[in-house]
Amino acid sequence: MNGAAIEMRDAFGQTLVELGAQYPNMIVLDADLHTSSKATMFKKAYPERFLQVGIAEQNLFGISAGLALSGFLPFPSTFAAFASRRALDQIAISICFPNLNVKIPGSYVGLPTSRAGASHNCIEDIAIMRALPNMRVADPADAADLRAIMHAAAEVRGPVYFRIARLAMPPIFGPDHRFEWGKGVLLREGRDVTLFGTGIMTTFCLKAADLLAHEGIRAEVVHLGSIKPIDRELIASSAARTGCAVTAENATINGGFGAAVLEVLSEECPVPVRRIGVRDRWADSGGIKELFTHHHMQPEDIAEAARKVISQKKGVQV
Amino acid sequence: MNGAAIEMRDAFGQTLVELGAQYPNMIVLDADLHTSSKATMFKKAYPERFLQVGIAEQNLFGISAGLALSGFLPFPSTFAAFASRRALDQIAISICFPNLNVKIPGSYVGLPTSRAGASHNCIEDIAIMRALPNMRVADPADAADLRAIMHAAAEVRGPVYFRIARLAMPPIFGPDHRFEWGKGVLLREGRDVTLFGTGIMTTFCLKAADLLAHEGIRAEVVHLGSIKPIDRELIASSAARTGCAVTAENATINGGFGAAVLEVLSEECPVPVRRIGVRDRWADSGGIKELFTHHHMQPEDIAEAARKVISQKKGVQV
Amino acid sequence: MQLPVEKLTQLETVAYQIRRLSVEMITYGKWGHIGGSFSMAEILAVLYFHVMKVDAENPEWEHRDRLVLSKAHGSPALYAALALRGFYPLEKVYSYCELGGFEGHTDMARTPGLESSGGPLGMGLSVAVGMALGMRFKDNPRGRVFCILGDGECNEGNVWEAAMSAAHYHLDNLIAVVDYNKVMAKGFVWDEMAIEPLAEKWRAFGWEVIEVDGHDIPALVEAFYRARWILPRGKPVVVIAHTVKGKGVEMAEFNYRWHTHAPDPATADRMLRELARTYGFPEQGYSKLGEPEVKENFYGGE
Amino acid sequence: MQLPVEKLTQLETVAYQIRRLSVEMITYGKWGHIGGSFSMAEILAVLYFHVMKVDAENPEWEHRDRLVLSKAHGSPALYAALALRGFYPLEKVYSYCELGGFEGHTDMARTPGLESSGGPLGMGLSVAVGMALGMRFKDNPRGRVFCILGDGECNEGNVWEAAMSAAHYHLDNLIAVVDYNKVMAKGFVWDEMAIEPLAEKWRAFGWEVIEVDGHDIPALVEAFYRARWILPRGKPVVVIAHTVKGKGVEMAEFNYRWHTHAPDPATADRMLRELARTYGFPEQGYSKLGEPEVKENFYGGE
Ligand SMILES: Cc1ncc(C[n+]2csc(CCOP(=O)(O)OP(=O)(O)O)c2C)c(N)n1
Ligand SMILES: Cc1ncc(C[n+]2csc(CCOP(=O)(O)OP(=O)(O)O)c2C)c(N)n1
Ligand SMILES: [Mg+2]
Ligand SMILES: [Mg+2]
Repeated sequence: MNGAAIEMRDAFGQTLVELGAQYPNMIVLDADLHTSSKATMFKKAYPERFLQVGIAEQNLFGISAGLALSGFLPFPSTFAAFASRRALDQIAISICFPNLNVKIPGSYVGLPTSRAGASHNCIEDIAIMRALPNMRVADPADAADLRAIMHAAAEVRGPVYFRIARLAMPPIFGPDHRFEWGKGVLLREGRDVTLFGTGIMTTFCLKAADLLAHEGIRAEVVHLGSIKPIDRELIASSAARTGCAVTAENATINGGFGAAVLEVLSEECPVPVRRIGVRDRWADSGGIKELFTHHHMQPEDIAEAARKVISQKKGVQV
Repeated sequence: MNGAAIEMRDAFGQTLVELGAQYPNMIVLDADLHTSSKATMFKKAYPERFLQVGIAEQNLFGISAGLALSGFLPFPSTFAAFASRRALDQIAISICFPNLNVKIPGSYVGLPTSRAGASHNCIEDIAIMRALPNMRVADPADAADLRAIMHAAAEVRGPVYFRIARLAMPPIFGPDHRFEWGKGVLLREGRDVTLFGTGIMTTFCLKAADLLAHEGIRAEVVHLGSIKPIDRELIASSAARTGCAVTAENATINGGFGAAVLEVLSEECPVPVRRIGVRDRWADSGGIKELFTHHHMQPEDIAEAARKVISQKKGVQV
Repeated sequence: MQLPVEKLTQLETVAYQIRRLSVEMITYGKWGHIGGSFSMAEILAVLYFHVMKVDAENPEWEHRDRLVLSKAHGSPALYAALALRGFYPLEKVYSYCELGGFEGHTDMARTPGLESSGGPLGMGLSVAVGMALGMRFKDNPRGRVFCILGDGECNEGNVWEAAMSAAHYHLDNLIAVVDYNKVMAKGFVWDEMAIEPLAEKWRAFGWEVIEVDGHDIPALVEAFYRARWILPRGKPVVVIAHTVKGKGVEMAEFNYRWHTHAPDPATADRMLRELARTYGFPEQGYSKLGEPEVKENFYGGE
Repeated sequence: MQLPVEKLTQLETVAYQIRRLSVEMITYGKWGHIGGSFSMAEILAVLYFHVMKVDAENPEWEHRDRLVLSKAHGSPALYAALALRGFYPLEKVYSYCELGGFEGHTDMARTPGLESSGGPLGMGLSVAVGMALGMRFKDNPRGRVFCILGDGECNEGNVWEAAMSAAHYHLDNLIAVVDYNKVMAKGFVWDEMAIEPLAEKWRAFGWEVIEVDGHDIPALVEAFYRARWILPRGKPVVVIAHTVKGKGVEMAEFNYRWHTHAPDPATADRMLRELARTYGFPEQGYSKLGEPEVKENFYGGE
């Protein structure tokens, strides 16, 4: 699909409002960041169901647990870095352990976080959240995907963590797009290599597939918005067809989405794989494009990784 | 080697004392758990270099950062659950980001934590710590290994996280055992499958290899005490020889040690792998043996996983 | 406010039984925290048998009061209180620390009547704030949320985040109780990380403060009456209950060595007999004495 | 205590230049926090040019005083102060927010004179406690550790853990400064999460408290003199500096919309001219006005 890029944060705010109408027990909590995250939209629509907790993330998630235990549907909203690092014990034990119905948006993920620098470019959240039993994890490719994920989050019982990049993304999915937990989407068929993308990197994968097409390489592109649970069948069947793969995530390549794909492939269909993502280093301040180039996360880098795994499956020295 | 099992906690306490003599700038900090962790031994030997911070783990690691910035060598000691979950932002940004010289023992890891239950059986720490840039991560197999890791931790500049199981382990290594960052140890040669173990699970791998030997399966056993950095060469060369592998860790199988091995194999030598560890569920109270059985982490389970990957590499339906 | 004799006797008996059952559970379960269970025996007795509106037949009753045990390692005392209050048969408590049984810390999925799950200290007051806000959202003016904290636990910053917010939200339906037993896991609070002036801290964080002898049942009844009906004037209330860690068994009193430690059956037997003598009940020993040890004995405790 | 006129003039000039450079950096870097940089301009001027013993030639000098900027988003003001103090050439500050340049928050690996790295709020006071303990361990009685906190930042529990411990350790070589500018990221502190009575909170946590007008240079000098030389009697000292967020440019004052927002060059130019008028310096606009935009413009801020 083609169309104007949509700010993920706007889609987040709008969908919060949409859900607010549908779920009268929904409460959005904020830790002094609502105009950045765009939770402001919910605040404006439902001021009586918006709760400001100040700069106190541990309390943010503890209060959410208490509200969930009282029958509410809390969306405690803060930056991904502070959800996953500052309040992890609260998320793990007050929320995940008793399997409470709390939906956790993580804003400002990965590289595009304005110029805030290492402490705010959250790259560890996928690895961290995936390690928590009961937690579901999702990373949307575009605005429609984010909207669908948020609806699916509200529908399912139990804790959910989903990511919101601070970036405008071109639409991949149409307005009637639906999201299913544990289901990926085959976006483009190919036979030479599979590019598994999550979050905003799926768009980068599509671009990489275009680049590869120029060289006659037919790349299959699979979007896995649902990182946990993950689509084992699709991952295995696609890799079985193409014989090699590249994963791409807007996060560290240690233990995150790439690892989730490897965990499936190693059991179902071991093939050569390269992971694109932040290579175990702190992210810097800088321009968005600059950062993606600096961290080797551009479509060109995905294409290059694809070439490598293809030659590897052919037994050619790389 | 054969010999009486040694409490890992005792080895921890003794080595703290040993290091205290060697490093006059070493300070052990505690958050109200020293007789459990056995940091008590250091407290007794060097009361003036022991700092009690009370039940305040965020402060524990923040203070450690400040001490490291003042030229000290802090060992902030608490349970693994509270290091990795309660104070993660402090560890990540106050310590890892500026690459400070702080050595973090995580006590009470995985299943054997007395009967404290889910909140204390820390299964996420490997995945979490591995996701932090600059952090080194190690999980010792026995007392000699723990001692060697602690010496290596003190020798290297920068943050280190190492695990201490609440268990007495039979000795694998001799007293002159040395630990090198990024180096694994080939404990037993075999040709049919590699069992990659870390921490106390290496002993379980050795037992599994014995079980398999009865069936004529020659299992190679590799101990990877250094999880980050990890021994890429040894992992790749062993898997290339045996053609399939099992990983075993006293932690969740999501994103942890198993994933670290997969990350190497997927690039160097993709082979069928199964991971043994806690299968994405909260651990319970219960007896140690009971828990290992309940969570399918006994030598028998490792052996069974080995049989599966062996038949998989042979193309037999599993 | 005069407490009828029968009521006082009942509450004394419950407190005694909470201590007894705690010893039984911890011994049979081979793990647990005697000191912090004993110190809040009267607090739990008064709450569950006099103050709190709960319905054991209908644990999910919408208009019930709620209790969050933030110091979740005190679970044996709470499991005992819930059993005595009729949430489940008494025998159930012996599943404590068994695989699939009642958790060492608290797991609400396992134990009827539990309002939260826990283990890490410092987190419960936030959960209680959420519940108190929930009551407000649901227009329930009678309901109260209680939250029991340890004194050492007050070292945790999360406690003060929650405290600050409870005052900010004017949650006068929230009553925190500090089990001020002067001892934490490895020593006295004033040695490890002093919390004094504790009442001043809570006041400066916007709370009404009541100080009380946490083993004096009529005083506790009075304190909770004030906390529930007199003081709620736009501020949350904290009851600082001065207690004795390990209260009831001399060797455990104010002794951090009994913070976490499972007695062997013989020691448990002696403890239980001492408890009976102390509280004036017929002497009775450890009920499982002589029973074969069913559970793998790992370590003594900690 | 009378401040010599030349000294006062110098400190006023430095405070003015800190504001100027902050605007330059944030505009050129296309990101940053004007409000919280302006509010602590005088505080940093007084600390770096009058109070703190530091040696720009030898940033690692063992006996230096240290400053931890816990509200690390105020980095522009600190980068300016360090530049003015001679830790690096002035031009270096224009690498602010550039790839490989000075970090948006603080990265000590990038900026000489920085004593800590940060970004997440609430963590700096613990680091400062560690440094103050370090000075004690090293028998350095003259050294002081300063730590600047935001008022909204005082919502964070970690601040109170650190505060409790500083009193427990009797760290009278530690001086915290709260930049009490009444505004946090998205509104007034009293609306979002009230911290009053703030002085009472610090007192209840065992600190000596000084309250001061944080834009009054002689008053700040006096406050820090007392904090350094008179009050250290076994307690840490907090200077609660009442300030105005965005102080110096009218549209930014007490206005959370300028908490984080990069002005466009024309707005920056107007701001700088207003600053010059306000503080009585020769009018001077944005130095990069008309320069081609070298940096990718992503969003305005936040
Ligand atoms: C966050 C956290 N840190 C450490 C522990 C380990 N721990 C369990 S109980 C305890 C001491 C608690 O002391 P106190 O709050 O005074 O409770 P008491 O048993 O005296 O009632 C500690 C440190 C924990 N459970 N959670
Ligand atoms: C732990 C954490 N939560 C949230 C943020 C995002 N944030 C940056 S500045 C700010 C407001 C700070 O307000 P205050 O402490 O009053 O500082 P001021 O700018 O007013 O000096 C927030 C919420 C952060 N940096 N760290
Ligand atoms: Mg106590
Ligand atoms: Mg402010």
